[in-house]
Amino acid sequence: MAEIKLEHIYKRYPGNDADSVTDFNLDIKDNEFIVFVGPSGCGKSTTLRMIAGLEDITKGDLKMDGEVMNDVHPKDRNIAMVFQNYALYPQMTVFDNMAFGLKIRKMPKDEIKKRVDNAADILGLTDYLQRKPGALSGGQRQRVALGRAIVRDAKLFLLDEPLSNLDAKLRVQMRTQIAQLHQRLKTNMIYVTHDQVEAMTMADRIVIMNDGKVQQVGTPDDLYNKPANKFVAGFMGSPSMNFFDAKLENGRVSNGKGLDVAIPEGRLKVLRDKGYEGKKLTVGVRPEDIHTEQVALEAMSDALVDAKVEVSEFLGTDSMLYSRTGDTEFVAQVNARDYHKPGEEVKMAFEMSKAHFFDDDTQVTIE
Amino acid sequence: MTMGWKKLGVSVMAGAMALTLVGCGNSNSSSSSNKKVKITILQGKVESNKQFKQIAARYHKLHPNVTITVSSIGGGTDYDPVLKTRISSGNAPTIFSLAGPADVKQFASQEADLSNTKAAKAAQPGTLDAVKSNGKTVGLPFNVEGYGLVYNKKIFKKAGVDATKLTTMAKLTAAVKKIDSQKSKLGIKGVFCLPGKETWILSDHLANLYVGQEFGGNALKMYNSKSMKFTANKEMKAMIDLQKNYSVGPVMQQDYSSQVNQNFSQGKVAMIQQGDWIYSTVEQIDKKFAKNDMGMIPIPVKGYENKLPVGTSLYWGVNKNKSTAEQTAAKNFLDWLYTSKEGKKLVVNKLHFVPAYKGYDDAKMPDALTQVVFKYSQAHKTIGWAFPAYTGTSWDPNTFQPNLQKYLSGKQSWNTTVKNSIKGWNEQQASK
Amino acid sequence: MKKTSRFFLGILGLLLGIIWLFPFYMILTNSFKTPKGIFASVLSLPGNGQATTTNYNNSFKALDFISSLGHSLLITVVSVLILVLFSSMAAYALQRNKSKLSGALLMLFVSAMLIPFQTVMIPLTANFGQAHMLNMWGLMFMYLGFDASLSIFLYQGTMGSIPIAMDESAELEGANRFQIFFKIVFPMLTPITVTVGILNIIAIWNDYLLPSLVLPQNQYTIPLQMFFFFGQYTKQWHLALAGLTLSIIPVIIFYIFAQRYIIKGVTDGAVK
Amino acid sequence: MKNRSLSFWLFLTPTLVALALVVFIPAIMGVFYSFTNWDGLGYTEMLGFKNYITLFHNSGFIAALWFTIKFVIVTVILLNVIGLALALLVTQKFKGNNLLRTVFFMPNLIGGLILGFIWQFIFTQAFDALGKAFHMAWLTGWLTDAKTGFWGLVIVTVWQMSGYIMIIYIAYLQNIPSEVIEAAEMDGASPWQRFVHITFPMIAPAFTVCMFLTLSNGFKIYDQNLSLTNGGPYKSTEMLAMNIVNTAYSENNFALAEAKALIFFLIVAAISLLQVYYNRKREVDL
Repeated sequence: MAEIKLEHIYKRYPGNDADSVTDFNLDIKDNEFIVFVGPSGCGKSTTLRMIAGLEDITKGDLKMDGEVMNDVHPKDRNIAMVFQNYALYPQMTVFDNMAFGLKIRKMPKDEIKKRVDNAADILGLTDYLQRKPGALSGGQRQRVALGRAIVRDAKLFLLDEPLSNLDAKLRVQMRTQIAQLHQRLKTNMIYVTHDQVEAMTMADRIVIMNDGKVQQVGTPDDLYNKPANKFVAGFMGSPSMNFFDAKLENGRVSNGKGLDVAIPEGRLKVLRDKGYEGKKLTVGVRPEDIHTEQVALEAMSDALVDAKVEVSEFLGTDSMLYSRTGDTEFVAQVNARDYHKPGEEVKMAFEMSKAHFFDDDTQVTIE
Repeated sequence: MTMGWKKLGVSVMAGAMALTLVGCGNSNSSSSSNKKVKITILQGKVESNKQFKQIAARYHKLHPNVTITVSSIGGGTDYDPVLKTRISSGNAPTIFSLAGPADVKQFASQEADLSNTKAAKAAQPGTLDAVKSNGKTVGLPFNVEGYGLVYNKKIFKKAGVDATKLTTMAKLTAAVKKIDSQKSKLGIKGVFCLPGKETWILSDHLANLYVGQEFGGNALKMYNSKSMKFTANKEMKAMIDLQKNYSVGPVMQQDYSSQVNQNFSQGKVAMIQQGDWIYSTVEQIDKKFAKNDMGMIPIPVKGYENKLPVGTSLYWGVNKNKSTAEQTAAKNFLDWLYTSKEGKKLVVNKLHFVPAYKGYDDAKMPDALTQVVFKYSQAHKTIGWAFPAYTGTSWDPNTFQPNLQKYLSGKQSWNTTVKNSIKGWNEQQASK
Repeated sequence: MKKTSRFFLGILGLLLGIIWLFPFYMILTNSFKTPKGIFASVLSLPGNGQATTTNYNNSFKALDFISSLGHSLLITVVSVLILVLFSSMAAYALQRNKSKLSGALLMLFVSAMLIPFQTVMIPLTANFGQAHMLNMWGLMFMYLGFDASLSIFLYQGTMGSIPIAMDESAELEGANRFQIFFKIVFPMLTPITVTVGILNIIAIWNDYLLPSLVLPQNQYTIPLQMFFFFGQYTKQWHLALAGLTLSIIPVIIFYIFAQRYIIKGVTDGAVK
Repeated sequence: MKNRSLSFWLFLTPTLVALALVVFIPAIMGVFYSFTNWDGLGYTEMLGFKNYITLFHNSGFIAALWFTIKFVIVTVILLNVIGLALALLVTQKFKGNNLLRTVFFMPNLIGGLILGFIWQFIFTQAFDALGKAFHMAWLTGWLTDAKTGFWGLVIVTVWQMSGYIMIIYIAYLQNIPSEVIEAAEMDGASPWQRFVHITFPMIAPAFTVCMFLTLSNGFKIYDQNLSLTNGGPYKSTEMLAMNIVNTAYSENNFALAEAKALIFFLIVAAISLLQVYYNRKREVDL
């Protein structure tokens, strides 16, 4: 329905001497579900609020369908927003909450009713229309907030951590519901969250931010498998990637304290070509790429590590082994059948063909 | 300069009013072209306001062209601020009241010359002394009032004391002791009730007898004096001590209402130092007692035996900044009130005023206390009121009254009290 | 809470309540006594042939009660409506705009509260008199000037608890500033509005000095009429106490009615 | 809301205009008059700082200032302690708590002047009667000296205003989420600890407001002073506002009164604003 472009957007609050958002660039295609993810304070909400028009853009252009929107009043941007704490109007009924924006726009009464009823139907709120927000459960309030956005028929939906106040089960439910909603409405959505699982499961594309800067933009698959830097690699995935400070020597990486593994030929060549022989770098290994079953130990005999299990979590199909080698702690996600008790000394195989390597200074992925 | 500020204020305000409120202005109608005249009265005797309103209505009936609006602000200090704000805001009344020389000076720019009014010519000798300004008369007395020792005839009779014979301090003291010795028999709590809280009982009324002597009881003379000697202070002390020692206690807790309403009217004390104005209060509490059992005798002062302090507490002033028609109407009204046949009747029977004017010889005052005042006043057995000379000055509230109260509550010797009072007066007069 | 501690709290409250009510007991009982009865014993109940209800009759007439009640009501209601409206708007502007200017303006309002009334009364009445505004309309405007500061101060303190997301949400939905304020924010301020309303109603209902300077006699309020009972020498307590009782009744009724709004905040369910 | 926006000013204009016309312009005129010999109607000369020099030698003014400061210290403490205690009491759950709110607030329904008259009765009649009945000498002779006059004023003020302070505290107490208190209860905090560590810090803004109100009202009090003691005996209970009014109306020295008022204003403003500044800062820290 709309194409949105953010070109070199900067935000600096008056009185601050650093930018809160630096050089933000993004093209949003029609009907795309974009998720902004990153730790709190990384600038994702600020960017969202600039798109909404709630914050001034310090520098750069925001374009919608080719038109610069920087100075357009929020109400004229045709944007709907769902707030983290919902911002429901406590003195109005659910119906009035949803109808408010339409009444303001002087829409005919029967049209308002049609839209609200429709939205209530979609969200399963029909029975609650005459209640006030105080009499609703958390999930219901959340849906009212969504409903308020739906009735507006806006070009762009902004959702600012809409699920953060819900319990885990509800959150999963609502996640699907929002995804379905997106399918159904075919509207652009920008969704802000600090939860990488939400980002991975919902997004067409993820924008991952840190310290006011975009770290990487890409599909969930890109971000997981081809992280642009150590931050992205560490942020995406749960449990997160294990990092080891090590040195590349003689086709092996070692840190002299427990870790000493060989690198497959192809990966080694890249590293050598980039001149990392004999240098320090950071090795990243995802927990699911560490194995303990006999087959793997035999297959990857040149990448074995002696580890001591400190905590062991049984998760049904998998086990998480919180382990230590030398003075480095790491997590291994292994088959539940390979259960190990805390305190056990275990040999573990690192699947180095799936390892990630990062420059020690720039933290950028070496590839 | 003042005008500049005011204009600024007014113009800003006018704009703002238009913005925020629907103004409902009342324009000052000048009625010189028309025969109809509207005059306004702002007077300081709250308790008589109802009566003045009725009189104004009656006057309008007789003179349909003249409409009089009467309003009142009372309670001592409240009157002056209201009058001042009315004047400075251009809503000044046509007729206002003046409380003495200090007010005469304060409102000099408003006061019309009333020397040629019939009322001024009919005024009793001496009653206009306090309201002369550059030889002109600028005020007309409301009435005259008198004070002394108001006593309970029943108690005196029961105690075997003849009040009319108490003409000297010695006789009074003896009588007080006699009454005091029969307290329980008479059912009283004390001989006197001295209200130490009401500063004016001592500083204005009582002190008048001892301080006023020096100035012949003439307020204006005292107002213009450079110094004061307070030669009769020992006699004043004796009188205070007598009242205090035989008063229901604690004296510093007693005020007007405990003195009049609570103690005297209920027969709990034999006598109090008060004036004819208490009649209506007593009447409200006990009609029969007020009618039959109240009497008043002069406070015995050496050299002024059997003389009652009689004077005026309020005067009428006419605003000279109003149109001639209004001023004339105002003067005519006052003349009518005090010199016409009907007016005189109203003064005596409706207002219960002891007249300050000649021509009331055959009047019969309606109550026991005003009868006493009228009698002394007609017989010219009076002492003048000098205290209006200082009631409007800072010496009274800041020096004289606090010093007397300090003496009364035992915090200070009489000598110091006298010394401070004289010093304060002389300083004030010097800086005038 | 345990039953016993609840019981003791009740007892404590009862005792305090009695202390607090004692003066009212005096007003009420003495208003039914003759003048003689009042001074015979102020503490006792009306009796001994000194009980009467004529005070109410007389006071009602002397106060010109119906008309002065009308003036009191009109002045109080209109003034308070103006005050609540404009001061909540001003507080909103100041609270939602955190700038140096707002801080300075707030200080200005606050410092106005510190200026003693007596120092401005003469220039004030002079100015208004020249603008022909010494009447009840001028008085209402003056109340806005005198009492807005406290109201703004009170509003400002609680407005912070209304999430700014409320404003933003409404703004995105297309509401302008006035719609945001009147449809969203103001309704959420009800508890403090009731508080502000009550405080101002009481102050204005009982005010004596300012109306005495401003109102012409045909617009007199109850307290002004009542002061005819307080002459320089004679205080007509029997009438004053009856009049006082009559004049307190409307305010008590209002207060009891309004109280439940203070008790229950309506912000429940706004967020989370 | 941005301060350059039109709506910001539209929201503020009505009150700003009223404030300017009703308070500030007259106040500025008053300040100007304090340099003249204004008598309430007009003036004839400029006196420069003469009035200000006079007032510092004016023993009545200095005495009234000290009396007022003592009064303010005592009443600010008592009003806040009692007002908050009452608020805490009536926000507990027990029978009749709503009725009690009304009762505690009722003194505000009577104007200050009449209130003073009524309390005069109580101090002189009821106290006396009780004192004699129970042989407690300290209950007799109230309002006859500076000490009982002072405490009389304090009692009347506390009796009247603590209900007012109470409802402000209540308004803020209602805003505390009950979970927070419950959390503290779970943590094992005693009622007193809950109050000191949780409730009180959370109603800090109310404390700022109430401190300010009690301070500024304490300094400005006039009606009760007039009707209860009228400054007596021997001017020992004359407070600042009354001193200023008397200077103006009974001494007819309006210019000096305006000078006193300006000094008075500066003192009160300095103390009150410092208080607000300090408390607001503390609120942020919490």
